[in-house]
Amino acid sequence: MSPIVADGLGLLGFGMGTVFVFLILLIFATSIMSTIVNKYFPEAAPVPAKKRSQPSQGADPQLLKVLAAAVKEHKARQK
Amino acid sequence: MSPIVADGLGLLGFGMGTVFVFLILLIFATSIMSTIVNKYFPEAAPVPAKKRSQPSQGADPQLLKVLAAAVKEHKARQK
Amino acid sequence: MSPIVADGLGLLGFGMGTVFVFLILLIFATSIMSTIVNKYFPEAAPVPAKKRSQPSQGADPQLLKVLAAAVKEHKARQK
Amino acid sequence: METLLNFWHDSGIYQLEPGQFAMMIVAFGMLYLAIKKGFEPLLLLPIAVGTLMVNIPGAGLGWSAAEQAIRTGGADVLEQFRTLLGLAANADIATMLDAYHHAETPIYKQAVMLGKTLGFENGMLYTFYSMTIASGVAPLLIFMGVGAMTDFGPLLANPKTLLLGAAAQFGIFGTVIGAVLMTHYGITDFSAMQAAAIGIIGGADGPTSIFIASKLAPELLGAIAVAAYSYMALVPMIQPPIMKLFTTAEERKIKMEQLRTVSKLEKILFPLAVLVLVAFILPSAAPLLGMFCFGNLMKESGVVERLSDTAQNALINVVTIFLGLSVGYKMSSDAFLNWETIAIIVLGLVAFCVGTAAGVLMAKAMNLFLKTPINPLIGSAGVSAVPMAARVSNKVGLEYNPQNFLLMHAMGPNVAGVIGSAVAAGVMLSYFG
Amino acid sequence: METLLNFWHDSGIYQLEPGQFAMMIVAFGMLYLAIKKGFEPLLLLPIAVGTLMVNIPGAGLGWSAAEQAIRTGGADVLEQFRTLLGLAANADIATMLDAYHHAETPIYKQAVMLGKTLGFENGMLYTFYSMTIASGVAPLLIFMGVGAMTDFGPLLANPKTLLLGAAAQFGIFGTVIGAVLMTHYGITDFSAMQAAAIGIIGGADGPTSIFIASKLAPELLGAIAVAAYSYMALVPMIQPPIMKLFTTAEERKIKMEQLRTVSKLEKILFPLAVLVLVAFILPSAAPLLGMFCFGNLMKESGVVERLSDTAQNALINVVTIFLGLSVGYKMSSDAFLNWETIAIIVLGLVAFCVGTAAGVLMAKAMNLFLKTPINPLIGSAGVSAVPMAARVSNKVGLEYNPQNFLLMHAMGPNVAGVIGSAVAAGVMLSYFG
Amino acid sequence: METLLNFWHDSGIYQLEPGQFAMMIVAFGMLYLAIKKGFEPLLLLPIAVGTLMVNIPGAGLGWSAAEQAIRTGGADVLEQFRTLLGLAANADIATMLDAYHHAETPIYKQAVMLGKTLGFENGMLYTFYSMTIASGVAPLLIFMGVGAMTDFGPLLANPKTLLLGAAAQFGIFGTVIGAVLMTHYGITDFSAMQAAAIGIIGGADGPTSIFIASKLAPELLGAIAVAAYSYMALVPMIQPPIMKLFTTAEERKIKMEQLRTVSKLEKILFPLAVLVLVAFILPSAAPLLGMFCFGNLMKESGVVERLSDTAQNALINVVTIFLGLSVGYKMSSDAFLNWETIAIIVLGLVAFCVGTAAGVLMAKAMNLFLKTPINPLIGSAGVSAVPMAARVSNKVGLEYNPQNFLLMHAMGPNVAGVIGSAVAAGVMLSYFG
Ligand code: NA
Ligand code: NA
Ligand code: NA
Repeated sequence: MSPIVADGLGLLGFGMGTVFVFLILLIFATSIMSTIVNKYFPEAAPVPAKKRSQPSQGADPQLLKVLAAAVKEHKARQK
Repeated sequence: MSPIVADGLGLLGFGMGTVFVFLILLIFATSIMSTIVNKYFPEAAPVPAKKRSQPSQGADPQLLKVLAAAVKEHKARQK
Repeated sequence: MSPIVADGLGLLGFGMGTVFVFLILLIFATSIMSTIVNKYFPEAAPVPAKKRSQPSQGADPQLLKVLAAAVKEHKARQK
Repeated sequence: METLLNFWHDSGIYQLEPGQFAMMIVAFGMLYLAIKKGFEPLLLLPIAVGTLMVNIPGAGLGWSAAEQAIRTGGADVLEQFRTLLGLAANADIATMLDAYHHAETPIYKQAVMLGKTLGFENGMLYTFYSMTIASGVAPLLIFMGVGAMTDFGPLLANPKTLLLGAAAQFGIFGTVIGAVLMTHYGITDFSAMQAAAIGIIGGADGPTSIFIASKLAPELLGAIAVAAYSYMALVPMIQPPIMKLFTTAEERKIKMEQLRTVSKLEKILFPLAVLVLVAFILPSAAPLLGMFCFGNLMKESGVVERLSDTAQNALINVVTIFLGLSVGYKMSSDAFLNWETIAIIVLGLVAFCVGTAAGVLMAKAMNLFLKTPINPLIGSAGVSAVPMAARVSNKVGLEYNPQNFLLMHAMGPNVAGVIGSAVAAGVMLSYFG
Repeated sequence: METLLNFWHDSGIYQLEPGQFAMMIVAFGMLYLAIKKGFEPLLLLPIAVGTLMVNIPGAGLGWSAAEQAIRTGGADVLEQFRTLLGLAANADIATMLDAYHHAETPIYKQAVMLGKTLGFENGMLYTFYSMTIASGVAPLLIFMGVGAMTDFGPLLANPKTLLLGAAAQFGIFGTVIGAVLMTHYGITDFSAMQAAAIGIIGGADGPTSIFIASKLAPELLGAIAVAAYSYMALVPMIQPPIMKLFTTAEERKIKMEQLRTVSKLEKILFPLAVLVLVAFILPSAAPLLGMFCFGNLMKESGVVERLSDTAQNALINVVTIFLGLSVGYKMSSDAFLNWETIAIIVLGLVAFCVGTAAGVLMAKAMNLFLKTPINPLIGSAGVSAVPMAARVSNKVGLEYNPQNFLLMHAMGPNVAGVIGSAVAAGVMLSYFG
Repeated sequence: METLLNFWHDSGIYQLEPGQFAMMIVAFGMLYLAIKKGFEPLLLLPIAVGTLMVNIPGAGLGWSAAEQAIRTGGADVLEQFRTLLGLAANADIATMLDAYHHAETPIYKQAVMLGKTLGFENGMLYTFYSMTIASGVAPLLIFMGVGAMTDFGPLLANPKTLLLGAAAQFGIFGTVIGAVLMTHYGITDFSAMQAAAIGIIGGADGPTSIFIASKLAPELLGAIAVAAYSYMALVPMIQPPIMKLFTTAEERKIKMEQLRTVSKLEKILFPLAVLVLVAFILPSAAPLLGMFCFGNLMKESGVVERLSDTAQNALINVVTIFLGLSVGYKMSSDAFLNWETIAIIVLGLVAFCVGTAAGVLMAKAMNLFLKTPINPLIGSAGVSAVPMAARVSNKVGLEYNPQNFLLMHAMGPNVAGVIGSAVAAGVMLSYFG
């Protein structure tokens, strides 16, 4: 077997081996993580994070200003 | 007094001294500048500059409609 | 004639010469290109491309995208 | 009259070499594919323009300061380069250029520095290439942006699809074997590092291909990048026949149940889990996967939206412009117009086919063990090419069962393929490092 | 079998040192604070990921080309480094690394260059650190962006609140004294420059802290940056007790009259006035305050809105991403896990407390001379931490008088604090320059 | 007491030189023009702030590491520089600085490197200048952005207006003759390269002027950039009298028929046609026109909108900020406050006038041959200064015929002028290259 073929087979073995080992470990890690999260932190954690992007009720005047500016810029760009 | 303590005291003296001298001079400079501006250039200068960012007079009903629709859709998408 | 004046005249000659040669060739190239395009590819190519930037009646999707981005950014900044 | 003659000698037509002309045709072909056919235009268009630019005769946009000095310098300049390159005093310019291009790294770097010290300048594309690709920065930043655009939700809902992303990497290593055998039988003359760089095309991941090629085989970077992006664009044509070949109509109709919702916290923890695994198992994959996870964490954490936004837009766009032009630097005629390029194109196609088949077969193999079977059509998405490959899975699935929407299910192996090929890239860096 | 062993030796688990593991825990702690507690996430999240990355065993993301060469180079490479570093021919790698890390600047720079010439490469985080922090560019660009976001209107309406911003800088210099005394009594071993760099934490200004630390004590940069941003996030918890300690309930109820409107021209002239004062009095503050004033002038002039917009968004975001990752480069275990870090954290807390108290007391002192008294609660805003500190003033004020809105009044000392700590930074550069 | 004295010696007032003070006045003048008069504020405002910064006494923002070392280094440092610069052992600092500033390129570059190796640092503005202007990158990126904003539709509808863009370049070369004659008659002492760099002001194209000045006459870059942008802003005042002088009222009333619509494909092919012509005829114009065509192709192809958007916005804005500040680096008093600057300003005005006249006269000459005559008022737009010059044509046209809208017709020569002056720039680089 010429050395380059040996290199190729080595890469194949180590490569696919590592890829599978890595991703199988990741399956385990992910599954364990998900189990723990869903058992001990069920939807509690995400709530405060979500709040940030919730649309505020009512018309926000500052929001309208931003929108107006956006429309202006958009039209300017379209010209 | 060890040299490092001397350095510390030197920094304290020069530091707070310079900070106060600088900011006191800035108070004077600012006050004089404001007095001159308000006496000799009262609101004349800012007007043309302001115009750029002033929202144009008259509510464009179509624009507002577009905006309202946009906001509505945006909020719908966020859900 | 001093060497610098010679340089100046050389630049003038070569410069204006090249500029005119280049732009005249560009006139020919452009004219030929336009003739061919309008004869063999008349408006066939541009249609799908144009659609992207044409302001469609009613709700403009690009506008909505800009608006959505603006709203998102505005909220991010408000935090 | 003499000056007029000089001017004519300076002009492009006089200096044009046939190879440069051919490369211009290649560039126009790429432009046609990018603009008219929509082949990955974000990369192919800048690459094509870079190719045009680097082949402009006499403009020297791709010359380093050293090449500039050797080509245009006076006798004393040439003297210094001959000494540095260890050449005889009567070596001509062609010999010097050859010696410079094939010099060992220390000599090569000293030559570039000597050129700059003597007042010559790096050409524009050489500068861009050094800053973006040679430094490795551009592919990493693109990976960060891609991370900030990736949703691991479908993968987290069904983590066993990670296996499909693993299997599809067989395309990479199978191609390496192919390249190695071609050399073994004397068809080409690839080194092991070149074979590895070619194989990574099968990862269906542009930035990873460029990153690995720049480290292992920069001389092939142009062909590898063009092949990688072209095949990524061709996924909708390459994959369906193979998917059908290896599946029965019955299998293609397998209906998959809806994915569970994934909580925010899981999405935050996932990139961290990947990063920790990288740290413990494959440190050489740390740059690529580290930046990828960083981008994803910025997105999922929800607390740095302005950074995540910038990573997905302004920054990735800027980097893409420079990356594309810089690839053009490697598209000179002598680097591109040879049999290696043909071999790379053939091998790249093989890589895609093998990867697709491996993904599909892996799904079928998994079905032997699983209670709820998975539709093997989503296996092909494991090659990555996000989200094109997942859409292909969905489309082929709909052909056989109009009620079966596979898109979300295919997104799992699809993003798993990104991780998988980054891991494969890490293995290669570790193997040759 | 041998190669399998090699692979295991290359893996992260085999190479993991306890310090690296501990730093990973630190990184996860920062992530928790950033994501869950909202502690300055724009910086702490990238810093945490940078910390994770730099502590990946064997990945070398924080190694310069020289360190890469010394750690992985062959005998001839090591030979060259031993000569450059002036070591005996039998010096081992640990000795060489130690000599390299503690080499004088010229030798250090020549070592990095030698590494690159020999074909080794700087690690990703080392590259980012060199480009953004060591060059000083990133903190300056952030200062420009902050300038473009700052409204000096409240300060211009009531310029005497500049004095509050001056007084709060006592936190900086008081902490320097603290650090110096700790060394004097043998508790720590800080040099004068290190003491100065630690003191600047009291300026409550992240980019200024990083800028000064990179010039005066780069070895402490990680701890200083983390302390500075953490305490800035803790302002709402640190300040109120101190504000209450030094004020009477009566004082906290002092109502302040509405601020006059400030004309556009005043706002345009103010950054220019600051710049001229810097030029005449403290040139060493020119980079920081120059870029700050430039940003503010872009905003207020109203004629370059697209530049001002970019400075506030795309540019500052890009720089923040790189700055955060780059700080991570200084978060290696040997730089962070020692008593100095504990001392820095304690001193940083002292700095914030002293600065807060000094601002409040200054306000009370001013009331002895002023006809219209000011509410001493706005004095605490002088530490900067814009706009958090001003909001704290407002909140505490509302507790005692629900009709008294101090926010706008506190914005004056708040932005004055930014100028004040930049001036203090200039003094330090001038003192040690 | 002694330290207090040191502090006073460090202050700006003590070190202020009259020239620096004068340059500050110049900077304030530019700010007035930019903010109050709206003179090209996107460039003039950053240039003005850069000018202020570089003239801050003792701050050294414009010093290279070498200058920093020579001005502030110890005896051993000076010794090394004296050796490198070939000076006697007793040469004083002024002599050393003079020798350094006028050193040949190799020595100059080695000096900067020596300064860095010894631990000194480049000043902020020197760093910015090196990265953006000396490298040539910034003007090229601005050209790319301008390309992405340019619509060649009007030009394609009426390609013969390219001739107007050609004729207007007479302003460039006529000015070169003017500069050369001034030297011939002993009024100034410009070299041929300096004369060429000054002439390019007549191209009415800021980035081209900066690009050429940085290559041919960096010592004049400050004055040339300021003159170029100032006159571009003055186009509405400079051009109308000249336009009226060379046309009859009858000619000004010539009505032009509406332009045909131009297809998308023509717009896509045009930048490629320009690029191919550049490649074949004038390779030295490849960087400028290549990036320009690249930008335009990104826009017109319609398939890379996100890249085109970034090129027109985030990227060009970032580059503009740095470009402006960097020009400031060349605005030191000894480079700006001399008769050459006056001569440049006078010659720049001449250039604009000659270019305008040449464009108008060319239009009249073309009318001798054309069946459908063109309104000679659009000839003045050939100087470029897009879109200002086209608007001036339109405005003057409306004065004489309120129904005749020339704007679109003038946009043809207007963008032709951009190509024309880039070609002229290429000729100069080729002539002196
Ligand atoms: Na892949
Ligand atoms: Na402060
Ligand atoms: Na022009």
